[in-house]
Order: sequence, then structure tokens, then C-alpha cells
Amino acid sequence: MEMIDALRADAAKVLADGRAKVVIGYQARGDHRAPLFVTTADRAASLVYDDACKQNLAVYLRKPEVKLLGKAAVVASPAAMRSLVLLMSESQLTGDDALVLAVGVGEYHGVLELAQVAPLLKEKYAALAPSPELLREIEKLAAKTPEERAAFWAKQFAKCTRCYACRAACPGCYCTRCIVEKNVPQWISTAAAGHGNYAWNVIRAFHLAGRCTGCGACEAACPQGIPLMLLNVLLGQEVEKEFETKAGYDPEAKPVIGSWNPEDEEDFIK
Amino acid sequence: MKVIEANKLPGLAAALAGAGYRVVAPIRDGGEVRMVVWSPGAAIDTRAIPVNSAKDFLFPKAEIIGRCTLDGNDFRPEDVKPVAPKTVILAARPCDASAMLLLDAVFNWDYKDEFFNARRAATTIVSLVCTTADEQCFCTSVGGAPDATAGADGVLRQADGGRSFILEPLTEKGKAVAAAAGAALAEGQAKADAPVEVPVHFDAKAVTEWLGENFESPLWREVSLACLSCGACAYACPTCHCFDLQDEATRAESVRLRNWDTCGLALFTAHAGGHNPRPDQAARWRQRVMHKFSYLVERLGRLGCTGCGRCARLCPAGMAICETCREIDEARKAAVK
Amino acid sequence: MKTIGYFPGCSLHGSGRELDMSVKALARIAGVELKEVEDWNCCGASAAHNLNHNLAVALPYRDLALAEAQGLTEILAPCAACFARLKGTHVRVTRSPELAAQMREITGLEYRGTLRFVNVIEFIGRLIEGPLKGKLAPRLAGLKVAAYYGCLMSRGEDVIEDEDHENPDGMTAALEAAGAKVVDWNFATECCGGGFSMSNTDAVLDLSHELLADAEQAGAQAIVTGCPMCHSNLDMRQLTINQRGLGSHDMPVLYLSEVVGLAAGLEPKDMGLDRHFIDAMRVLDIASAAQTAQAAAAETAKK
Amino acid sequence: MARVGVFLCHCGENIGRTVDCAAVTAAAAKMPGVVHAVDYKYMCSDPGQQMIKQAIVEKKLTGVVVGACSPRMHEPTFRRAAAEAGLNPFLLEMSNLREHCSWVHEDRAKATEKAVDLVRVMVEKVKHNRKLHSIRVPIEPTAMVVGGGIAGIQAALDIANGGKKVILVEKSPSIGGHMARLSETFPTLDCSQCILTPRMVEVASHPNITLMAYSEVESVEGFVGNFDVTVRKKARYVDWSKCTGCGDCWAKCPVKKIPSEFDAGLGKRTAIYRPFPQAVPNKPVIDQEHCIMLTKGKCGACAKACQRGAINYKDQDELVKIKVGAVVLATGFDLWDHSAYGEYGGGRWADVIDGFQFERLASASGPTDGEIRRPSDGRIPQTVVFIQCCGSRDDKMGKAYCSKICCMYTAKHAMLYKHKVHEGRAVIFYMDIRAGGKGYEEFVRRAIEADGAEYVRGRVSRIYRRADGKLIVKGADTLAGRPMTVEADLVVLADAIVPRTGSERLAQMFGVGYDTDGFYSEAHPKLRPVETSAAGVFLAGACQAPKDIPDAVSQASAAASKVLGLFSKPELEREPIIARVNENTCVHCRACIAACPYGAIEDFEIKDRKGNVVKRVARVNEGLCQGCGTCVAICRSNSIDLDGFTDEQVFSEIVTLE
Amino acid sequence: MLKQQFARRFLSICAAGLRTRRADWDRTGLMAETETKKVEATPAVFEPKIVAFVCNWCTYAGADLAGTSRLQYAPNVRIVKLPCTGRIDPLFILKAFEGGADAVLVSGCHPGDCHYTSGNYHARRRWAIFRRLLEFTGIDMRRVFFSWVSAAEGAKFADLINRITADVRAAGPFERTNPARRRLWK
Repeated sequence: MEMIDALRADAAKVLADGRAKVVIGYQARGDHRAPLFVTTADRAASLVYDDACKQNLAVYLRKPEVKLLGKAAVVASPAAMRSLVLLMSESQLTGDDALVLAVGVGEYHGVLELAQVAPLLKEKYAALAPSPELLREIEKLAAKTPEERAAFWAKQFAKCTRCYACRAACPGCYCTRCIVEKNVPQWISTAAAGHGNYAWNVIRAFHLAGRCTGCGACEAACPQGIPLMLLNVLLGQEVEKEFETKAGYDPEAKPVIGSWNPEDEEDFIK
Repeated sequence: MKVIEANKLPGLAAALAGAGYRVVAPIRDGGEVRMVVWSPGAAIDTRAIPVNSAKDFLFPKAEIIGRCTLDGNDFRPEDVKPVAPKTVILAARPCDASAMLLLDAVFNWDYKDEFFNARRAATTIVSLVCTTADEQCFCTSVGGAPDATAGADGVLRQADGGRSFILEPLTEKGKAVAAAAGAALAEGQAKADAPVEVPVHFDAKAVTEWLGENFESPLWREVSLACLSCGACAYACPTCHCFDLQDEATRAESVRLRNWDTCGLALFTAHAGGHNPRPDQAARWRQRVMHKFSYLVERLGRLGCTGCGRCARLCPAGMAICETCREIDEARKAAVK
Repeated sequence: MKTIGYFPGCSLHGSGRELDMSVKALARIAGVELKEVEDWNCCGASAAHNLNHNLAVALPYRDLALAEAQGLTEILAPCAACFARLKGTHVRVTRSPELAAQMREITGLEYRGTLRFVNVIEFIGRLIEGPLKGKLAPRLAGLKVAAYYGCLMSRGEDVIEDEDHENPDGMTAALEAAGAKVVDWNFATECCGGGFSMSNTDAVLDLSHELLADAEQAGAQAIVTGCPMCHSNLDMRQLTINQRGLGSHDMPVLYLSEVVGLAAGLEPKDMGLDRHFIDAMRVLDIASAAQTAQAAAAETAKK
Repeated sequence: MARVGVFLCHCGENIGRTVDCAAVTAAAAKMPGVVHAVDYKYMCSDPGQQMIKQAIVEKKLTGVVVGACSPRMHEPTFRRAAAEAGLNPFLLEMSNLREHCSWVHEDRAKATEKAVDLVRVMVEKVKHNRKLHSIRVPIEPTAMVVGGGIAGIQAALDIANGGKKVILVEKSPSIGGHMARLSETFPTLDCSQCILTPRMVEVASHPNITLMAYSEVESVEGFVGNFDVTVRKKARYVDWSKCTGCGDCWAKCPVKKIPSEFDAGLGKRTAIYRPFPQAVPNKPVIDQEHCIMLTKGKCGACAKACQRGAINYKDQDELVKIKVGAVVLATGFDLWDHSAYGEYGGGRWADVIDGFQFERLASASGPTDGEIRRPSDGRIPQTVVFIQCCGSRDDKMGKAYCSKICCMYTAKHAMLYKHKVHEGRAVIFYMDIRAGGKGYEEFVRRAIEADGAEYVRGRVSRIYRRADGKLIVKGADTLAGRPMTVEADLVVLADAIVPRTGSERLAQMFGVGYDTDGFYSEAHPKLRPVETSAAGVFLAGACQAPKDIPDAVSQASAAASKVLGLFSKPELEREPIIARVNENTCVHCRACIAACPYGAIEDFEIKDRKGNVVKRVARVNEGLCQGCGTCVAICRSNSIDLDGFTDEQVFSEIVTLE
Repeated sequence: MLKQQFARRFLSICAAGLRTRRADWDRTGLMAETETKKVEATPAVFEPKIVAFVCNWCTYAGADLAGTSRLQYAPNVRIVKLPCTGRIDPLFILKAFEGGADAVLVSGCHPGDCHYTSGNYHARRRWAIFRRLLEFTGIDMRRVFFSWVSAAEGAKFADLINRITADVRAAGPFERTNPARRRLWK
């Protein structure tokens, strides 16, 4: 059976069985892929899944209106599954909050309970890594002078309109009041330019340090094409190197920023 | 007939820049085409639909509209004049050009906005007749057309199968631009290419009517499920004009900023006391549609949508206002039956 | 381990012939090629460090550089002193760029620090875990042996890395594989007097005597060692010790490689077992006598 | 609108010499919000304070900045003055113009410029200060003492005699600890048990003390004044309320060969046992591991023997939750395991023993009735070698620190041995003799001079065991500069003192810090030696560092006085520098909960009127929060703020520095 | 780890000693001529503006000790006192740079010494990541300093401030290349 047929069959089944009230998946709209909320088994046939599905649907599990529909079964790639595990580790999701229609790399893993996600990831997708092109890009940038890097990012951040699509697309950005919206005192300048854009983009990346699961939804969401994954992946690598942990594999994981080890790196502290 | 070869468009830009214009044009940088200020060497691309709209140059995303200095307890307001350089926007899409008419109306409705008007007065818009479109384009559904010239001071028509362009001034401003172009434009003959065809997706009048009666429709929740609450659509929109005023201060000075804002964000209507009259995304999406297809029609007699399709192209969650309108249209038809 | 670099050093060509012979015999049946380092020179152990510290590093440095240049990655130095000098030099020059630079200048050769070093205990440990696994018979069952490590097989934190420096047990597995019983004794890491071999023979006699006496008290019927220096002190000097009236020792002293060779069924003479001062050939007889006695005892018990 | 008063102190000439105070005052007067600025020679003096008080009243000040010395010096002084004038003391801030400016800079212009900045920063900060009120926490006036050794006993008795209730938790079946195992004590050589047992009995009979023997702390919640400690009462299999301690049971127990812990393995005990005859409580427990009934399901000898029917093979562990206001940790020490020293036999030889084994050999109540007989063959050793610093002062193999008491007890051992075996030889290898203490040096001299102990300064490199059973001790006499060999019959190793196993887990439960060796960390090495970083948790005895009996007892009494001091008021007052959660914006990601060094942040469920959970959030426990602000910086949505150092305050400081 | 710390402290003391000696030497007049010339050539010495975020219990107290010991150091640093390094939000650093600081110093208790047991460990981890991000987005790491200074290290504090001031002075004003700087308003 084709992967997509199995996925559709499972979606129809969980709805028919009442195990889930809504299946969150993808639909095709021309070349675009848009989310599809399937609430009746007969509509499961509209689900699609292919490489064009860039959005991380885990993001919908926190949306109040979606929650009102009842328990969801969410179509999730390995990266999105890592997001689910991250959300579990941060008490945003618990055991029976959702089901997962687990789409792997080149195979389909069927309907999983949330508790089964981390074991699957550890077994099959422990080595998920950013693309070599991205890593090369980071290396290239890191090799430049601080002034060159500043110029590179100044050009990128200048495009930012502060639409916060990056934030909206990210399952990890689930704060109901983002720090950028805090105005007593004002943390980050509201103006979509210069220092405000620098601070916003730097802090956004920092708040995902040790939490980014590498799905790339933020970068895909950015209407201005800012290469946000350069920042996310840089920090992900740093965290992996220094603290030997990768986000989204352990539902019991302690937050990287929020825990410590006496042996942590400190050669920069003189 | 003023004609220019397609590959000489940069020459036109250079000539206009030389004549003291700030030249804004669709420039290709890497994978994307954006409306930006032309600089020597930049590649003008009239085929792709620019990511951003021409609005950015009349109503920027952030702007200082007030300033004061502080010296000890001494507080001194300063006069801030609009920054309004003489500008020509080359090859703006008709949907962007026609959006200017709505912006004009909004910024001069109950209050004449000094900053917008100064820039509007200094700006000449040379639109482009569309010979390309994509599946998100729906100008024809909202009263526009690929070859419409509303809001434009001049128009560029692609000709001879793309080898050249005809520049046709429409207003005095447009003529001034043509004159400033000087030798960059040659007098000659060319055959204008046919504009692209954009299918009609819905009946805008009917949508407006339906909206008037369906503030509480269950449809809103359904069509807004995917919406994630961000400003991607509004900030790409050529007509969205909501803004937020913010004061930011250091020890020595403070500025009043006018920043883009959007009804898509929860904070837009959040009250200080915690109440939010638009409590969920359904209410916010409804506002977006209502504003464009009902309130503005009612208030200014104009739709707040020119069918450029940017919002749908850029939406990270696959939302499309055209889609919503079509569903409304269908719901209406079903109801009539 | 198909091929390994081989550094015989002086003693394996002289007093330690048996070690050389037995190691080579073992390597042969295990199918390991020993590639002798070409143009090797003195490891610097015996006299060099008394004369000149630079010389004591430069000599082994040259060996290391040669071995590396010859494409070797691992060096087996059966002589414990050679092993200590070679590995010690490796540790020192890889830790100190200054010393490395000095040595480069003195020898005109470059050592990049890529070599690994194997002593006879580790080598045999690998053989019995690898190619000789299942090929050893407990031919020495019933023989009680004292495993003697001395200083060079037990000390030097950076040289002997995987041993308990006070109570080493690297030989135990090999000896037990050969069927021998390893006795609990006190002097496994004590000094044989090697450093005084030439200068203060009396001290050597005293030390070696104490060592032999403790082994006897512990019930050992043979001493097993890996170091040619220890071997020569213990084996060669027993007669002198007895002559001096310190004791009346008659203790065979074997190389570990010889013991394992016997277990592997090698001819004693091929390993030079007949070359010892104190008759070493008898260990097989002692073992077989003990085995017979035990069999008889078991028979009696059955009845 | 803020009305800030700025008061600049010249500190005699200390500030005025380098900083142009008049210029700073003039600059301050022009700062936004400042309505009053004066300078004065000594602001901390009575007239100076009076100036502040007067201005607060007359100028209706809403905030005060005092530019003077370090706030560590006089902040309490000025805050008290402000409070006396009716201004909330937390509306006063200090600019450090002396330690951070006038004393460290020479250039008058630059120092003055910096002083203006320092004042400005605090003016901006104080405008954002809020009135804060000391936090009052009720105190449960019951103390818990963990560990029933001499330190725990002393602390418990002192607290109990002070009129407060004490729960004494001891994990073994009897209190008494190591001291009960000692033969005599240095430097007076009085009998350890003779001086200890009356104290043990007093504990048992004291109306204010509840003794929980054979019990361990399982978990801890709460904070100073209000700890909720869960104690595991281990299954005893003997109903102590029925038991009279007659001894019929252990007389009948068929399992008699269990090495006695109390006798350091030299004596034997039965499976149902009391550790030693003077045990308190004097009641037996059944050793679950060795009892035939409990392991194999048959036997029942003790049940048959017990006339009171006190044996209960079905007994189970019981968890008891106890509310206490303060805790004294007195968990004591263990001896380091010398089997790591291969050169001393690696623990293989029976006649190489540790100090406790020697104590038991020398003790009249010990397995040899006080005769020094060596474990292997029971012979009286003619030569005993004592080796000091076994594992102590040995960074490589053992511990880097000096175990402090070994010099003294080794001298005592040598002395006791010589008193019992007059013709015997006692040879002591030592690195240094550290006999600092009242009568200690004299004691060591007596061991050498009167009792003839042979002190050899040097280390032992190796011990052999000869076939005849002699232990050949090879060492160096570094004073004589020669190697030395002693043929000994018994070797006593003075093993390093290490914290009790499991003490780290206990520290984690109570939030007490510990060092790399596992000893509990005092709050300040000099000035707060019995407090810990966890408020309301105090230390006594060797759990903090190696200690002899008088030191342990002193610290125990000190800890008891701290507890009584804490209990002297019904409520606790704390500085209100604590974190607060904005529950509207908190999304309960729990990062703060994981990060808080004090476990002061808790999960909290916000419920509607019907009791449905509307939202889960983090909530700060005011009693536990110490105000470090780590949670504040970790919170991504910035839903936590720290009173006294709010984001607004800090930002205004930073922005002011532009 | 302790040994490393010791070595580090020891080295910093040595470095301080060397500097003092060189300064003494300068005062002998041997270098006076060149000194004068230099002053003439660049009359305005660049005075860097450095913002220091320090904890109350160690570094602030260490700075107090530098004061009571009358150790002289450069007047270029402005201290913002927090209870603990754990309180220092990454945005504090950004804010300081936004406001035109030429450098930022973060300093607190040595590992194991934290008054709050582990605030400094949290801070250390935070900075390990955040500094990479700053570096990658174009903030020169010669502008960000981290140091452990205990309440007993008055000399280390004075030396640290002198070293930082000298380093930043050598690096020059950050105004032009500072990516976080507030520029929009001008």
C-alpha cells in the first residue's frame, strides 16, 4: 500500500473509531500545501503528504479553536515529532492529548500514542542532522570577520517586518505573551528596523537554543526570506557539542537553559 | 510612442536617478524579487510578482513622527518633518497602483495624514501591464484587471513578445518622468503584448452583501482554523494600513514611532484590563475580511482588496482571502437555493 | 592485528634470546607478521640516561621517527625496558613541543606521534583473546607460578596505563589459560635489582634472593616474568646467591611467552627453554606429575 | 510623579578628596525627578540621618538615594532611618561613591563624572522601586535532628532543654554513633561509653525528644519554619511497644555468625539483634537479609522465644510525615575504604585493620574483652605498626584534605596498646603530627616519652605478608634518611574520614550544598559555620568536616542555639527580595521550576468557581525563594520578576548609562 | 578544576605585576619622550564606556575590597548590581550594546561559590550559548568579557578592569560596527 493510502486509511480509522475527533494533516492547493482539518472519516481522502509539506503541524495543538474540536491526531514528520516530544518535556502536552500519524523518512509508522514517539525517534531518527549545505553556510559565515557578519545580518534583518510569522509557525514559540510584546519595561524596540530587529531576531533564536527541533518551519514561514535556520542550527550544534543533548528526543529532558552541569564549558570565563 | 528595449530598463532607472528621482523597481536578489530602491547594477525583473508591495514607500513599516529631547527636567518637543524624497515607482503591478487610491482615501478620510500625503505628492507611479500571473492572482474578482491603470501616473506595457516596453504617461507626474528619462526612452513603434488572463473566482458584491448579514456565521471558525496569528498577510498587503503608535525613550530623547500593526495579532485589540473584544483567531480573520469587503466599502465606497494575492502567497499556514471569499460566495449561493 | 612493528632491542639479541624466540614462535602460529623496525638503534635504556638526558631521549626518538616513516602504526617491544623508553619518549615529546623541536633538530628526523606501543603482556593478551583463542591447552595444570611484573611492567602512570600499579594482574589470564595456578605472593612488583646489575651486584643478590624466597614461601614452583632484565637477574644469579649462602634456590624462571608457547604446544627448544641457567624444561614434568597425582587422588576419592 | 531626594556623603575626606561632592550634588539636583539634593560630611552620623528623615517628611519624598559608602556597609542604617521617617525602607537606594569610586580613582574630573553617573543610575532605579514589606512566615517550633551520634545527641538535648520539641532520626537501630564504639577518648583517656551512655539515656527519657531509631529521611518539602519531612520507619519485625528488651529472642536465634557492624566486623551477632548492650532504644530488630524466617519462610525461633509476642514477621516500612521548623544535620562520617591502597594489601589481610577495629579490640566491651588480639589468629601482637594519613593528604589515591583527628587517635591507640602490652613495640609512621588542641600536644608527647611509642616520620611504601604471618612493613625514616623495615604482627591504618554514604542524597533533599568530597558546606566558612545555604538547616559534627568529639559537640550546641534562636519568635521575617510570577502570561513551561536552586517554584492550578482547572502556572513559594533571580532570566515570556531588581529597575539603570 | 582555577588566578596576579612594573619603568622617564609625542599626536584618548553586570555577593564585594584596599583602576566601568549572575538576562547585554556600550562585562562568583548555590552555573551555561549567538550575528568577542571574581579578589577585580579598559581602548570605539546599536532615531 502506498504511504499516503495508509495515512488516509489510518486517519479515517481514528476518526471512525472516535480515537480522535480531528485529524490535522495537509491538503494540496495547487503547488501550495495548506493544513487540512479532517473531522469526518469520509474526508480523509483529501489528505496529502509530500516534500512540499513544510509546515510543522504540531503548532496547531496549542491553538484554542483547534483544541475545541476535541482530541487531535496530527500528521507529523520526524522533526515535527521532535517538536511533540519537546512540548511534552515542557508540560505543554501530556500523554493522551493527541495521537500522531507518524510519517518517517521513506516510510510511514502508523498511528502512535504520544508516549511512543520518543522511542521511535531514538530508534530510527537519532541522527537527524541539518543539511550539509546549511552547515557549510554556517561555517562560511563563522569564518568571516565580526564586521562582515554584522553586515550580512544587518542586510537580512533589515527585511524583517516584525510580522512574527516565524514565531507563529514554530511549535516551540507557544508563549501567550511573547517577550517582544512586553512593554513595561520595553524589552525590544517595536520599530521594524535596526536595533529592534537585531534584538528580536537574536532573542528569538536564543529562546529556541536547546529547543529548536530543526523542522525549518520558521524559515519557510518568513515572508522576507531571512535565513533563520542559520541561527537555530548554530545554536543547536553548540548545545549538542557543549551539553551533549538534542532537543526533542526525551520527554523527561530538563531544559538546556534552566539546568547545568558542573563540568560545563567555561574557558571563556577568565 | 515612447519605447525602450527590455534590457535597457536599468538605463531608464539610471536616467531617472540622474534626474533626482529615488527609483523604486522590482529587483531580483537571489531567489526573490522585491520592490526596492534601485542602485546601479541591480537587475530589474518585471516577470515575477514582487514579494512586497509598493505601499512600503508611501507608508513605511516604521517611521518617526514625533521627537522630543530631555535635559534634566527640561522637556522639549521637536518638529519632525516627513521624509519625502522625489520618487518614481517603476513597474508597479496594477494591483499595487490601484491600492494607492484606497490609501489616499484612508489617509485623508477624517484626518489628513501629513506624512503619507507628503510622500504621495512626491511619488510618481508607473505601473506595469501584467503579462504574468499565478494561481493566487484574483484582481479580476475585485474589480481590477491585469491592464488596469487606476492609481498610476504612467504605464509600462511589455511589447514585441517581451523584447521592449512602451511607456505611456497618464498624468502630469507621469509626463515629468517621461521627460526626465530623456534619451533612455526612444521615440518608436512597438506592438503591445496581450495582458495575462486572470479568472474571476467570486462575486465581490455578493460577498459584501453576505458579510453585512453574517457577522456571527459558523463559517468564520471553519475558514480560520489554519490561521496562526501573524502579520505576514497584512504586511504584504498593498492596502493594509493599520498602525500602532509607540513612544520609546532614552535618557536624552524620546521618539514617537508609527509602526505597522495588524488585526491578525491578538495584541491588536487587547485591552489594558485584559479583555479582548476579538478573543480568537476566528474573530480576527473575520475582521480582516469584513474590513476589506464590508467596512471600507461602506465607509469609502471602495474594496480594501486589489486581488494581488500576496497574502496567500506568503501565508505560512496556507490561508487565502480569495478562498474565503469563494467559500462565502458558495455559502451564499447555497443559501439562495 | 595482521602485522605489527617489532623492536627487539639489544637484549633480545643477547641475554634475552629466549624471549625473542618465544615471541616469534607465538607470532608465527598466530599468523601475526612481526615487521622489525629497519635500522633501529639502542633504546637508550641501559646507560644513556646516566650520561646525557638528551641522548636518552634522542636515541628512542630516532627509533620512533624511523618506525613511523616506515609506515608502522604499532610497535611491539618485548623487552620491558625498550617498551618503557619508547613509549616514555613518545609521551614526553607529544606533550612538550619544545622537547619535540629539540629532538627534531638533534636527529634531523620528524616524529608526528602516531605510534602505539605494545608490551609483551598486552601482546600475549591480545593473542589469547584473538588468534590463539581456543588453541591453548592447560598443559601446565598443577604448576604453581608466581607472576612477577617488576618495575617496568607495573609502573609509570603514562607508560603502563591499564594496570593496577600496586597489584597488577595482566599476566593472570594468560597463565590461567595455560593451566598454571597463580600464587598470591608479595613481591610481584618489587625490585629485582636490575638497576644495579653492573654497579652493585651485592644489592642485586640481596633483592633477588628476597624475591625468590617469597615466591618459594608462597609455594611457587616457577616464576614467570615478561622482562629480560628481571629474567637474567633471577635466573642467572641463583647460583651466586646460593654460593653466598643467602639461600638454596632452585626456581625456574620463565618468560610469559614461553609459558603460553608451551600451552600452545610449541616445542620447548624452539623457544629456547633449554637455554636457561636454572632448568626450565622441568615445568612440564612438574605439571604432569601433579596432574597424575591429582588423577590418582580423584580415583581414590571415587573408590 | 516621583519626588527623589539625593543625599551625598563626603565621608570625612574619603569621598570628598577625590570626588567633587558639590558638583555631584549640583548635577543630581538637575536630574529628572530629583526634588532635593544635599551633601554633608558624614551622612551616617546622627545629624546626617536627621537630614534624610527631615527631608523625607518635609519634601514628601517618594524615593531616596544616598551617595556614600558601599551599601554592604550602611544600607541597613539608612533604610532604618527612612523607615523611621515613614518611608518604606525599600524606596531607598545607595550609590557606592567610596569603595567603587573615590578610593579607586585618582583623576578628580573622571571620578566626579563617574560619581554623577553612579548617582544618576540609582535615581533612575529608585523611581521604579516599589514599597516592599518583609515577609512573615510562621514557624513550627519543632526541630528535627538527623543522625544520633554524639553531635546529634548533643543538639537534640540542647534544643529539648531549651523547651522545644525535637525529633531525632537515626538510621541504625540505636543512637550513640561512632562514639559508642570507642574504647577511650583522647586526651583524657576517659571511657567513651561511660560518658556517652548517660546522654543516650537522657535522650530516650526526655519528654521533649521523640526518638525515631531505625528510620531514615525519605523526602523533604517546604522551607524554613515549615519543613514537611517524610521519614521512613524501617520494618523492625519487632513490636517495640511490646518488647521489653529481655534478650530471649537473640539468645535463641540460630543465625549467629553475622559480622557485627558495631564491632567493625570483628565480633559476631545474630539475625535478631541489638547492636550493643547499652543500645538506646534497647530493643532488637531483625536483620531482613540474614533472617531465615524472612528469607526462607521457616524458623520462627525468636517468635517462639518471645513471651510478649512482640515478633511480627509481617512488619513493613512505614512512611511518616512530620512538620518541623528547623533541621540539624548530624550525619557524621565513615572511614575511607583503604582497599584502594594495593601496597598495604588492598584490604586482603585480616591483620591490617582500621582505627575502629582497633578501638573495638581495645574496648572492654569489645569482641576480645579489651585484650589486643589480632584478628587472624587471636595472638597478642608484639609489634604494632600504625600508619597515619592513610588516604588523607593524598590527592592521587585518596583525599586531599587532612582528616584532623587521626594524629590524636593514633597516639591514643599506641598508648592504649602500650598500656596493655607493656613489652610490645608501637611504631607510628607519620607525615606530620598535628596536635592542635587543648592538651593535645602534651598527650602526644606522653605517648612518646612516657609510653615509648616509636614515631617515625615517613611513609610506608609496602606491606608484605610473610608465610609465617608476619607483616613486613617497608617504609622510610626521612629524619634518619634511610629505608626502614619493621616486622609487625598487626598494622593499624588511620584511614581518612569521609562523609557517610548517602549524605549527598540527604543534602540534595534539604537543598544543602556539599563540597567535592561530599562534606556539607557551611553558609560561610568563617562567620556562619553552622548554617547552610538552605535557611533553617544547620550542621553539627563530622558531616561538615572531620572533627573530634569536643568540636562536634561544640558545633552541635551552636546549631542548637541557632535553632532555639529561630524558634524564639513565632514568625520569621525575611527580606522581601523574592520572585513573583505573572500568572496571566505564564505558560507553565516549567523551565523556572527546573532551574530554581531552592525548589521554591511550584506547579499551581488556577481553578474557576466550579473547581475546574483553567490554567496551570508556576508559583513562587515566598518562604523558600531566596531572591537570586535565576528564574527571571530563564523565563522566556518574562512572566517572572524579582522584587528589588525588577526588569524595569535594571533597564532604567542600563538606559541611564547611555 | 581547582588547579586550573589556581593557575588562572596565579597568572592574573603575575600579569598584574608585570604591568605595574612596566608602568614604574615608564615613570623613570626612559619612555617619557615617546609618551609626550604620542599625546600630541592623538590629543583625545578614547575612553571606552564599559557596562558591568555583577553579582552582589562576589564581584560587587570584590570591587568593594578593591576599594578598601585602595587599588587604583580605570574609571571606565559602570557597575549594574544584581543579586546573582543567574539574574542577568541576555537582553541586559543587548540593552547595554543598544545604548552604545563599547564593551560589556559579566562577572560573578567562582563555580561552587555561588551564594545561591547554582545561579552562576545557570549563568555560565546561558553565556556559553548566548556569546556564540552574539559572535555569529556580528558582535566582536573583544567586546564581551566574562570573569569570576570572588569577594576576596579585590586585586583581580582591579586588574580585570584595567585589562578590559586597555583591551577595549585598543579595539577602539564600537559605535560604527556595533550591530545592536540604536541608530534609527538619529
